[in-house]
Amino acid sequence: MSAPAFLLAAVPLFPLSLALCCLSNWFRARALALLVLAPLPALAAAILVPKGGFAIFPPPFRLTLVLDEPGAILLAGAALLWSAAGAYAASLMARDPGRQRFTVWWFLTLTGSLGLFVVGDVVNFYLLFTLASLAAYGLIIHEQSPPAHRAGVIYVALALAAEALLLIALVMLAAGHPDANPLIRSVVMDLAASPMRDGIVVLFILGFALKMGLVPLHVWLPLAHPAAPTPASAVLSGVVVKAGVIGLIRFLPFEAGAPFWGSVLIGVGVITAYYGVLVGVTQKRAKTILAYSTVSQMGLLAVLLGVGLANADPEAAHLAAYYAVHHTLVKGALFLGVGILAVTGGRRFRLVFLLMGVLALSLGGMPLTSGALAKLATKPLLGYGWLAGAMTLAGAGSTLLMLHLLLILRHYAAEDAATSPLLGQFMPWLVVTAASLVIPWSLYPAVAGEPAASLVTPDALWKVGWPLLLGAGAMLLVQRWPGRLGMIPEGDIVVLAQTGQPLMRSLSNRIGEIDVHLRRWPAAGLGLIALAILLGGALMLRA
Amino acid sequence: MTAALHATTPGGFLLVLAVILPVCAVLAILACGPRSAARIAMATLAAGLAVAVAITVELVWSGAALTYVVGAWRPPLGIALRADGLSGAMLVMTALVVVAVGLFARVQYGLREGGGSERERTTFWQMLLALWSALNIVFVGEDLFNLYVALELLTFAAVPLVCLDGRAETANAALRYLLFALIGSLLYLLGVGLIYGQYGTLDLLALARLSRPDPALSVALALMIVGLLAKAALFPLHLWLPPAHAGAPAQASAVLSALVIKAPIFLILRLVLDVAPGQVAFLAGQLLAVLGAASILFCSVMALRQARLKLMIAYSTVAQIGYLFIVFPLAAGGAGTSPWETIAWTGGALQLISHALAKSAMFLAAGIVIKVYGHDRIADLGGFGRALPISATAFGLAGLSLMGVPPSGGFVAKCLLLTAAVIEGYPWLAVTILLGGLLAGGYVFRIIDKALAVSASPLPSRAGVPRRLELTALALAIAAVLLGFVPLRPFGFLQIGRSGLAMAGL
Amino acid sequence: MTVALQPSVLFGLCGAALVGIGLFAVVSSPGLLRRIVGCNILGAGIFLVFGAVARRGAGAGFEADPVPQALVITGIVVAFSASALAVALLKRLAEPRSDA
Amino acid sequence: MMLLFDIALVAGLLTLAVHVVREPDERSAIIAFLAFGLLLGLAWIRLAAPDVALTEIAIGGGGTGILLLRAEAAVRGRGKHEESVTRPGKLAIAVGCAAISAGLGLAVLSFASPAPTLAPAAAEGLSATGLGNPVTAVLLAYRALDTLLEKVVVLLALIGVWSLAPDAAWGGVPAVRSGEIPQPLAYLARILPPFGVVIGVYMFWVGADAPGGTFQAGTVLAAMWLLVMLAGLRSPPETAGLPLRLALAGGPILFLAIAFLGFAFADGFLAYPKALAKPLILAIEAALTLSVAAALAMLVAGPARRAPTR
Repeated sequence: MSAPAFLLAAVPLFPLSLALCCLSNWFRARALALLVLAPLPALAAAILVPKGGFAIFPPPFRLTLVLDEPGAILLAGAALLWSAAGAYAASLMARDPGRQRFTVWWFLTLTGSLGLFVVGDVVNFYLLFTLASLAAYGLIIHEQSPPAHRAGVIYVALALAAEALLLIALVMLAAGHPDANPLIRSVVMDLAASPMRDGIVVLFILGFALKMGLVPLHVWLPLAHPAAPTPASAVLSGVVVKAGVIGLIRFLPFEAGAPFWGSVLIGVGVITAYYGVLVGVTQKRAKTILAYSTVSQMGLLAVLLGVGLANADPEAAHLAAYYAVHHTLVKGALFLGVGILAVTGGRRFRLVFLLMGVLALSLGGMPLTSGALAKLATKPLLGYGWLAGAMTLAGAGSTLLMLHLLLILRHYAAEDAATSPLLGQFMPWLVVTAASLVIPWSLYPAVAGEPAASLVTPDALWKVGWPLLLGAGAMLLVQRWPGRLGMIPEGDIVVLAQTGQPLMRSLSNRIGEIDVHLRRWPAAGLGLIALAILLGGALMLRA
Repeated sequence: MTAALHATTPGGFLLVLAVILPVCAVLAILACGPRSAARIAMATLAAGLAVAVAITVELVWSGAALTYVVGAWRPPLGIALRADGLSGAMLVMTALVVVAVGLFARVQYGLREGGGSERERTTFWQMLLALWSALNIVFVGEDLFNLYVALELLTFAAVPLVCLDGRAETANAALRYLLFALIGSLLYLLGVGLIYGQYGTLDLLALARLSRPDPALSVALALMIVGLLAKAALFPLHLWLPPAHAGAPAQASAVLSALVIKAPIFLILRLVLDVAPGQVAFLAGQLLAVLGAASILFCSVMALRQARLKLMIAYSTVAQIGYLFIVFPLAAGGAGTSPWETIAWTGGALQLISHALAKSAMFLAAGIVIKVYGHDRIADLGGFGRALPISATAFGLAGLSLMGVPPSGGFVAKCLLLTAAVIEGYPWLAVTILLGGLLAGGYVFRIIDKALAVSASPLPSRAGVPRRLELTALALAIAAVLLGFVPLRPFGFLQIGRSGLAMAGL
Repeated sequence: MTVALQPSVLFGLCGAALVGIGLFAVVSSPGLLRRIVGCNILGAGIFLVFGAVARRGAGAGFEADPVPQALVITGIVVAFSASALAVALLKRLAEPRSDA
Repeated sequence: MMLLFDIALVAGLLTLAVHVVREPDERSAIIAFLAFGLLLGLAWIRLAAPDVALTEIAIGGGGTGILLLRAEAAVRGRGKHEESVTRPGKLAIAVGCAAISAGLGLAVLSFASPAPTLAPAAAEGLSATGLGNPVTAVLLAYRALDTLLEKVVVLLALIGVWSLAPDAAWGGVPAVRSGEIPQPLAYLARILPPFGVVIGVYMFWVGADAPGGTFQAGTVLAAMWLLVMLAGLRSPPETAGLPLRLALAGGPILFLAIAFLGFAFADGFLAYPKALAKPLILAIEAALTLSVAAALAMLVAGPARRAPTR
């Protein structure tokens, strides 16, 4: 096996083997310290493996790994955040009684989430997707509070629904294929000619939208992400939601295009982008606001992918990956930062707060930050029509939401001015923050096709600058309405769904009653007789 | 004409051993008394497992079915035993589950406290072995009346297992089970009589050639299939299963749920695919699929509603066997393909095997939980994952297979069935499979959530539960997961010995 | 008409009717003992059908086909064992035993 | 003439069956069922099946009759009455059962003609077994596997019945005699057994060539033993006792041993060497007769009630 193939294989297999090693009590007791190492092979693979590198494992594993441009971009960002968050967690949870369990769930989620970016065959994509989805449940309920369990249950219900949608889509996609476990690329190539094309595409969009948290399938996200411990929130919101993004990138027919479904995706994306902001500004908890911001940002990503799908433009996948890596790092840094702020007092608080301000506004597209880069890079894709305007406005909305976040965070300072974060937590945060600023710059020329110098032209600065001002202005208006806070419960329309509960319960009770009746002896006997007559009659008539 | 159908093959005597060895052990225990019961049983378990493996090896080696003509009296006058690929798979699966449950029982009965009375122990060993014999006959029998005797043997072995603990409540469940199963086997017997009256033979291979869609066969098949459904407890004939399987001790529930109900299903499969002529098979398949789908949906909801762990697992059994019935229309094959070349056939067989492994693991794990907690009220089991990590893991892994989450045998099975539903154009079955998976996810996660939760009360002590006990459950669950590495295509082993039948059926 | 009145046909039909009566008894009786009796009537009907089949198969110097007759003998013994087990369970249920 | 008799027989059978179902008193219903069993025996004679007739009268009627009567006495007043059926429900069940009967009748009338039969094949094989009764040949040669397994079924039912004993009594003595013994019963118990045993042995002996055989003989012996136990002349044996266990297991074990010897000395499992076929079959039958007698009697006797002596 060649070195690149070996490195690729290590992406999922290294963390998986760490998880397996946790079967040993001795290892499990010490595994927390290894959280930081687990994603490093992925980072190395993203940097060192040439694009197009692949590895194929023979049966019974039938695993194919491929690294392409979008995959590499996403993998690099994700691995970095996982590693940093792992270091943070190692420091934060050193004394947590449940740390051993946490470690195992962490390794498993990590395996699935990073593996998804490189896996090339259908079956293992589904396997890793499932692993990432279900193992994340362990992270969400880690704190064992009733809200955490409620969030966990809702999360699992919707994750399973996503699995089901995805499974049927994959089965429909691969049904006509001679190979039982075909490569994703080849089945997607055949998709255009499939008679079930529309059905497959809509199932994929639904399944991955659930994972990304597009409205109205987002309800689990603002519940689940804040429920987890801070480092877990960071990776859930930063990386794990990208499973949906990579799914759409992998499985939608960007080369053949699908104008109708592209516009559907755009529509859903725009709605989601605004919806996340609107509900986000009514929230009181910083982590929940960040979660809503994730919802909104995923909407923007959906728009990018929708445009690519509508215009049959495979380039959109690269841009979406670029945008996604910006979001991964910034959102991760923000979540970690919330944890840092809570244990920082005095002068240091102001410093950290300042950095947090930069990160937050980066999401809104502040000039010279990764957010601005991402927005500039994607601008040509969006063109100059209503959509570009809508996206710019959404940027303003993000700014608004982030300013709201900063206003909330103001009060997070530790009471004791002398408190300062542990180095083990502070350094990872700093690394992610720095990376969120540096990595997008270094990738920009390759992705956008123009030199980084073009970013500092006044024109470019203005392009990204004015929505920021608009957002700030909006914040001034919104602030005059303090009653908004807490107006909408976390998870918003999940409350509506819960009103359906009595109906479900009565349906379930009805089934219970029917069962009691069916299990009475005469009823079952009559059923037996009726079945015999039915079957016998049918067979006789046919014979 | 029919004389050439069966001829003893080399290695055919293995079938006799598979069928007779456990019976010998039952008689030996009866003759030698309770003291040596466990020892005789253990030796038989080892020998039986070896025989099952030898049969499989012989099947793979020769690539053809194994046949034994008992007493050299050829059918139709005599009785033949025959093992094809599917039978071989069933034999090995049965041997694995029986051996694992046997080891579990050995540890459990060896405990100083709660080891059970001598009555319970001896009866368990005898019934377990008799049940094994009966199952093996069902899997290799070729004669319809011989199969009837096997079914009765199975029932008589299963009923005392249900009321092993001697409580009035379980005796009631056992009586209900016995009477309903009795109706089922009598209806089956009636069908056997009609078939003999019409064709003058009871040999399945011969019938595959002779059967024509005439009234006698239609009535016979209807009676036999419905009778077997009653024994398989498919919805809406599941009245006896939940109390019987939930009331029995864990080691008994494990074999009852994992193996016993599979025997009638296996026979239905043989009747529909081998005996019924095309048109009749199609029609019967449709009806069975409707019942199967109803079973999946209805009983999954019921499982979700249960407040007690074992009842939940029992209802899940009724739901899971539903999948075996939706195989019929999916495996119908088409022009030029016989049923056993379809992926649905492989999927059905995998579902049968993986459910057996997963369900036995679940019941054993539940048994350990009950042993430690003294009850199985789900609401009060908070944090049992911390008290019994291995059992909880076994339960979780088995649950993943039931839900159809990869990598597991259940996933491959459901994936194959789903693919078949898509290809064959049965969207309602595809939706059923998906909904069934979701509901299974619901009832399994309800337990997993409990296992991972923190309990309000202090964790009970696990003293008296040796690790070996938990490891047997885990081994079964892991086996169910490992089945997930079977290739996603029609599996060659399952076609061994079937091609000749294809010719016969045409 | 003469066909219909041969013993094989007559007892075959009688068996069919007994199956119906037995099934009715098993399914509709509230009493457990009566259900066991019903099973026996059902069984008797089935055995008569076998008997009719055997009678039809007269040949080779035998008045009836011996194979179904042998099957019935086996069947009767199995049915008796089933009744015995069911009766034992029934008695167990009627017993006021106070074990947990 | 025979036709009229047949029709009357069928009418009697059906009337009795309906009576058994409709009779509100359980005891009367069971006695009607006993009569039904006897009539059924006649029907079997009419179907040219004397072997079955003997079995039916002995086991189907007699054995089941004692069993049910004892059960009725034991549960009288305490019998569990479970779910009752509403009138429309009953009607639906009746209609369904009638439909099943009708379908069955149709199937019976539609049987292939000429009737398929294995009689010639069975006749052909008789010479190899040295037997004269084809039914015995079917039971002990052609389909010996069924017979072997069916013995195990009986034993298994017995083990199942025994398992219902309380933990402390398991392995002990069943309670056969109940309360006061009526004078006639005690008298019969003294007079009948010698005759019964002779009849039993005779039935077993002729079974090879004429109607009769292990089950019939075993049942007669079992009935005699039960009679003796019922009358209190002999107490039932301990269920865990060695003699009983050996008697029970002996028949099947001998059967199995001879079956396995077939691997070495004949054409395989359950095959007999041609020269020794008849003696071997007779030996098996003898051992089985004892086993069947013991098993049937103990099945009626029920689970142990008194703790075993250790």
